[in-house]
Amino acid sequence: MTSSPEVFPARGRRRYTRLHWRCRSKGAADAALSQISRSDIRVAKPAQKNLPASPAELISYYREMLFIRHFEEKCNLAYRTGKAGGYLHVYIGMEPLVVGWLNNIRKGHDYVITAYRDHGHALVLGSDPVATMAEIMGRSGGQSRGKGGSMHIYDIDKQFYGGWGIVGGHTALGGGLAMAAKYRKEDRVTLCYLGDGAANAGVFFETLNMCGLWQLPIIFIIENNLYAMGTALERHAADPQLYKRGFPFNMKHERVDGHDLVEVLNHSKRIIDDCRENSQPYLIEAMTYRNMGHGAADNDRQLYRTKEEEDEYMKRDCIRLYEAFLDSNSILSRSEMEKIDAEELDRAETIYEEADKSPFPDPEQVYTDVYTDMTPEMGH
Amino acid sequence: MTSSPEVFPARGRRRYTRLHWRCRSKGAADAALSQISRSDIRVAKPAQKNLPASPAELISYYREMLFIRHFEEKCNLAYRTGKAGGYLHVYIGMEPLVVGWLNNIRKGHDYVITAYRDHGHALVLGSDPVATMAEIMGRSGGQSRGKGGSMHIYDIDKQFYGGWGIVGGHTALGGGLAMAAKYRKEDRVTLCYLGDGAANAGVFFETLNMCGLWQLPIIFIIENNLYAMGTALERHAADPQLYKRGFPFNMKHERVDGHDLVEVLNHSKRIIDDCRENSQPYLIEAMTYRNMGHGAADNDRQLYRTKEEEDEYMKRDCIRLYEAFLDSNSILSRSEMEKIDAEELDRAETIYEEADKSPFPDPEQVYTDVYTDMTPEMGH
Amino acid sequence: MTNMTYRDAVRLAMIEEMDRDQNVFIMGEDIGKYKGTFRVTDGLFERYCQEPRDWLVEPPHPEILDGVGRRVIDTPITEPGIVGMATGAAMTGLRPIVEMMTMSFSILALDQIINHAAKIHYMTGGQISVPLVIRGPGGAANQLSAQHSHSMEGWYAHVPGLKVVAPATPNCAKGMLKAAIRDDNPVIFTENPGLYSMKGDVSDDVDEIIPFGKARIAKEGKDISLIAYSRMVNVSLAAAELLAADGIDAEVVDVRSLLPLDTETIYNSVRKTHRAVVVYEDWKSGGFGAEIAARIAQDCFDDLDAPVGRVGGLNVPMPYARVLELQCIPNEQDVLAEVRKIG
Amino acid sequence: MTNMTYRDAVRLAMIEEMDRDQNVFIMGEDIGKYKGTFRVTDGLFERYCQEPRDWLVEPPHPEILDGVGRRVIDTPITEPGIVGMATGAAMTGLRPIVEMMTMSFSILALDQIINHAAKIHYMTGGQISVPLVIRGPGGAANQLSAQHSHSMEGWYAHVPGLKVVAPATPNCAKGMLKAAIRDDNPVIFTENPGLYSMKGDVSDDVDEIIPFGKARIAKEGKDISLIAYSRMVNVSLAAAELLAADGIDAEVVDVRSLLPLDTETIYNSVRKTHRAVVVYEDWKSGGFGAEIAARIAQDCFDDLDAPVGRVGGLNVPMPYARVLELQCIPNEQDVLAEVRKIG
Ligand SMILES: Cc1ncc(C[n+]2csc(CCOP(=O)(O)OP(=O)(O)O)c2C)c(N)n1
Ligand SMILES: Cc1ncc(C[n+]2csc(CCOP(=O)(O)OP(=O)(O)O)c2C)c(N)n1
Ligand SMILES: [Mg+2]
Ligand SMILES: [Mg+2]
Repeated sequence: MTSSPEVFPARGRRRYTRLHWRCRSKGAADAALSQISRSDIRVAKPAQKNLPASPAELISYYREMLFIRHFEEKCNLAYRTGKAGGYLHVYIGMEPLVVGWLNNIRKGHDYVITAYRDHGHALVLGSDPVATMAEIMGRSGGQSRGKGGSMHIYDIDKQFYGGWGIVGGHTALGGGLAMAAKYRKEDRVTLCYLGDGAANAGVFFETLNMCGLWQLPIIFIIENNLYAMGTALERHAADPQLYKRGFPFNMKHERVDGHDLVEVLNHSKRIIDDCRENSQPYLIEAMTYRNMGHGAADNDRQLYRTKEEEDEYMKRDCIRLYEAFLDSNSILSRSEMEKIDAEELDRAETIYEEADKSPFPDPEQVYTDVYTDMTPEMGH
Repeated sequence: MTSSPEVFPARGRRRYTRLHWRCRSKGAADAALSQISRSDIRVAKPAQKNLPASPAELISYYREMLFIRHFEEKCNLAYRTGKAGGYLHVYIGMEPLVVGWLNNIRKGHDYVITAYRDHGHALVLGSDPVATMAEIMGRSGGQSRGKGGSMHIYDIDKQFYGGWGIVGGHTALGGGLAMAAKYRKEDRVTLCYLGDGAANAGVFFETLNMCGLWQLPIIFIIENNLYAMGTALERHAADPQLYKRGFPFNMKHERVDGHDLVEVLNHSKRIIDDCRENSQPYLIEAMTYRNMGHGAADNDRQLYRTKEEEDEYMKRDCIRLYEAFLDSNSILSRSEMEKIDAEELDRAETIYEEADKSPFPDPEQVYTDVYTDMTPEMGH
Repeated sequence: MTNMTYRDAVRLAMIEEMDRDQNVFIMGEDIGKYKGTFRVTDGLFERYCQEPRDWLVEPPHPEILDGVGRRVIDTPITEPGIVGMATGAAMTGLRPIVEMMTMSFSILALDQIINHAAKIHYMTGGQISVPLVIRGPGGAANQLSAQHSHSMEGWYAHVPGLKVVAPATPNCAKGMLKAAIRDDNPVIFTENPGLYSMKGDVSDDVDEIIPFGKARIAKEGKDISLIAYSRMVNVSLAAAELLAADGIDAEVVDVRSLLPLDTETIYNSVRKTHRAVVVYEDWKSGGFGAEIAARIAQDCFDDLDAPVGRVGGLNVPMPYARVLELQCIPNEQDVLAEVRKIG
Repeated sequence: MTNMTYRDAVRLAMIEEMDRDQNVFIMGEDIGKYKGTFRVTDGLFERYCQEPRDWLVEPPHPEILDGVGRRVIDTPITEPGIVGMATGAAMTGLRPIVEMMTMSFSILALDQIINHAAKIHYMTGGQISVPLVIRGPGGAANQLSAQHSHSMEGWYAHVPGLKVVAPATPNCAKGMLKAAIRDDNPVIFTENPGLYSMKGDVSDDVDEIIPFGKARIAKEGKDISLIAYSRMVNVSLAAAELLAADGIDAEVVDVRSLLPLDTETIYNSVRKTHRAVVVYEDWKSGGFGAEIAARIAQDCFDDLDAPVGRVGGLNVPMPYARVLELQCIPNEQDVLAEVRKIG
């Protein structure tokens, strides 16, 4: 809210500098590849004439970014006050990856699947936010009636397939969604999100191979936020340029900026269209940053990253970056932004309160939904 | 034995033509990479002055190739006559991959591990061939006293770590061997063989990532014999250029000729030396062909490959190719070759008979070797 | 009724269901032109993947598709990926059948089966169901050694959210596989390599299914209940014949459905005979036979005239040498010995 | 004796053994500078990876090594690969300890554990042994939902070639982990998230180990035997207190070693009390408690005055909502109810 274009001193400098010292050449191909993706050093552009969407849309995206942010701050509040338990992971700092990509798909038609950092996806896809918050609080009003929790949000009406806790495991399910679309000769695209840490998982590579082999209409989006829990990218990936992992599998692969919503809107549209029209699988590495800890219980970020690094990223927080864009393109004035911000904060608060009214599940609910057609033998 | 240089009509033509139509460019990197490895189109060379080893060594390698061939033909005989059971897979047609590589390592010092197609490895490493044949026959004289069988040959004195039945599973064990060498600061190199089908397995990629990350001294050799059981390479791999799979993992990667022993001797030496000196992991794709069925029980090869293809490959069988080399370099005459061939056949026959004299295991052996220090509770 | 092998009955069930429902398809390793290692899928590729040219993989590479069809899909050797993708497809309402080349390899896919497929209905609060069948041969064959001889059904029967069946006859195989394919939950369908060539009369009715959760009395008797599933039913029947020579009239209960388990039929048998021996091929210690035995021992406590006996596989990795292997797999003599032991 | 938490006892065992033997190292996810998610490895990185600069990863990239040491190795999130590599290293005589962030994730590595590590000694005819320890928290914590709450020890205890232990007290944790690290066979060492902060007196003797295969009488009694392991020992002790109020004097047997299993101590207790209830957190049906119950029921048939009772986890995937989750995890009231039920 308070940012102005001047607060982005990093403009004109490389953005993900930590990633660059590792671009050693291990062969001709490596050298060649290191040429082709420069999105990680792209600088913020001056005011532009070709907007990626209509002003009304661009404003609604702003609203959405703020809504997710405030919603998730409420999630963290719920955790701190004991209304949410278990593991809770917010998307704060990474919002362009859902607001940009998911506004370019056909919502309710295309398939979306992700891991446990899943609130933002549900919200942008139009799932009832009160239900989402209720699920996070373990209430009967949640989409899964409190059985899933924060890591397991699903909304099948919105074709949102969750919401998974095993690192990398859901990528195969994503491949299966794309296979189903191709089997039925439908023009659905599947968006499968995963973390940089998940991009090492064996089942992910097996899935890439089958998606490339069968040319399935799927886009894997690696949310490269530079950390897998407390392990930095360079300490878990042999080569931190994760987009290269698409190379051996007959699929297009790119590293893109996941921080600048305008960028995301542009490339996501191009990629989604190509994927849909040509049943062309993609591996996308989107560079981003999580502003908070790994999960709500991670209070010790300085064990694995410096305060300085965090501060630097915080200065370029994706929302402030987008505000600068809206401002310099005269789409929204600063005071209009403040108004929207206040409205979305209000909305998040109302949702929190509404969700909190939802009752806890009935005890006998423990036996339902194990099977579609029977209850398990009562075990106790 | 009967071959002469003229029976290699394919010389001067591309060798693995089936692989070439798939070299489509999916991006700049793809195009770049498709330039760098041409071993698959390398033609047989004219008589050469720089021999890859001394004439005496070259003759011993010839002997070894023939010995493995005859030995494995006896294995198949054992299977047909019911002296061997279960699954039995021979290396016939692929012998240069063991004779070439394993004669360039420090035998008994460097680690070797492979899957179930493992007789040749044991033989070249100097494991007692009678014991190997006895193991295949399930006798107490086998290395594992009949508990392992054809798929599970091990000889720890020779640092041969088997001998594994789960496709891809042993690649992680191989990574562990290399990790142990590095942990102990030893200069051992690990050779880990795997099939083209195994090169899709998730655990293999996980292992590549760790080996690249920690720069372990290991060479993965993909024995690309174009088939995983009844499934052709192009039907199981999104991109049949399997060496590309090393690219995202910070390791050198090459496609090489695994058919021409002279070639193999040359590049294996270079690669092993580099791996040892620089703790430099490698992913090698060695092009080869299995002359026989997948296993002794696979009698229906025409379900997945044509007779014509087989005939073409049979004409260029690796032993005949090597004979042509020995001949044209005047290392051995045709009649000397015939003599060696007869000797090795004799040797294989003697071994077969010796092994067949080994008794079956004692029944109580079923309980030993489950643990180092206890027997399992007798279950029945 | 038509007399046919277990193998043919399994195949027929798939054909009838694939004919009936376009959502049913099969994927696995070498199941297309190669017909499956145990030849169970022989003919399916030709039947479902010739005309129209309905490849799953469409151009740009039609020339590589030889053998990969839309409804009979050859896969790479990547069990976790295969099961995961089939599960994903099932989440959208398709009804995949995954053939495991052997159930031993399903160990690689356990995370997908147990931590994903089995829990999806619950975690989603009933929003998603997973009509998935995983089938293939489980147990020892002939000298396949330690890594290829697993009995997995006991582990699966431990997992809420799965259904687990292990039919012993061709007719049960057909009727229960059809039930499995029509089931909206993930089903583990265990065959046994030793059963494939066994023959039996099989119902011709394309609408007849054998519902889960109902055990079968394979042989009536009054003196002792032998409780078994899959190939061990045959071993128990053979043991019953030997026992008859001793004047002992054994009843053989074919459990056939492990989850849900028909304890009523089992208990009724035990209440009649007052003696029970549970027979299973899996490692004896911790196998599902322990669960069956524990339930009988607790719930039929007052009906039992002798302890519940158990015959299970030897608690060792499967050895290669035939002489050792044969010791590990329960046979009728082992059953006899246990019957004598419990007295 | 020093009073310390279970967490500290586990750590101390690792420190003593790593000090003693250069072949011992630990690998796992976030165990270095991040200290492990349950902080079990706190301080190990500093202790073993500072001087000399003995990185596993040496130049050309020393600058990336922050946090990766030669003896305390942070890994990618790839459980199959981690276990496989540790097994490979163990084959050469190193003694890796693998920390599973939770035992639920060991499901991904089952093929490496069961089909590789557990069978190597047998398949090689005794040529190779695998001195490997896999340790980490197993069972439910607090609202971790269905995919993160598995009890795996029952499955592992089914597998010949593995040893499986589940100590309940800090002292047992230390003594048995030391035994595990010195064992030449692959050992599954199950902790429980609910135990980490519990305190108890722990032996200071660096040479004292607690050998496997010996159960412990946690409380003597004469009326009924409660047989449990890991955290359920505490639940059973709490139940025993409640029972005492009813005038029932319960004996609590801490099994602590599932494989090998000390049936003698268990049977002796049952022969004394004539009644038994087995208590375990794992899903009731098919859990290892079934094996224990089946053995007691068979081998102590004539000693039993009542059927062997069982208290296990509810047969459902673990739900998130606390009110539901609490129903799933056995507590002292459940034990009481079962004791009353068997009568
Ligand atoms: C198989 C498995 N191993 C370990 C974990 C524990 N864990 C949960 S999230 C996480 C880090 C994942 O990092 P990344 O994939 O980069 O996603 P991010 O959290 O950064 O979004 C780990 C190790 C898990 N859930 N599943
Ligand atoms: C995990 C697993 N799945 C399936 C099998 C069955 N199987 C054994 S060998 C094989 C083919 C492997 O092909 P490849 O890796 O190319 O090796 P090759 O036989 O050609 O040497 C298959 C499918 C297995 N052993 N393990
Ligand atoms: Mg991350
Ligand atoms: Mg092959």
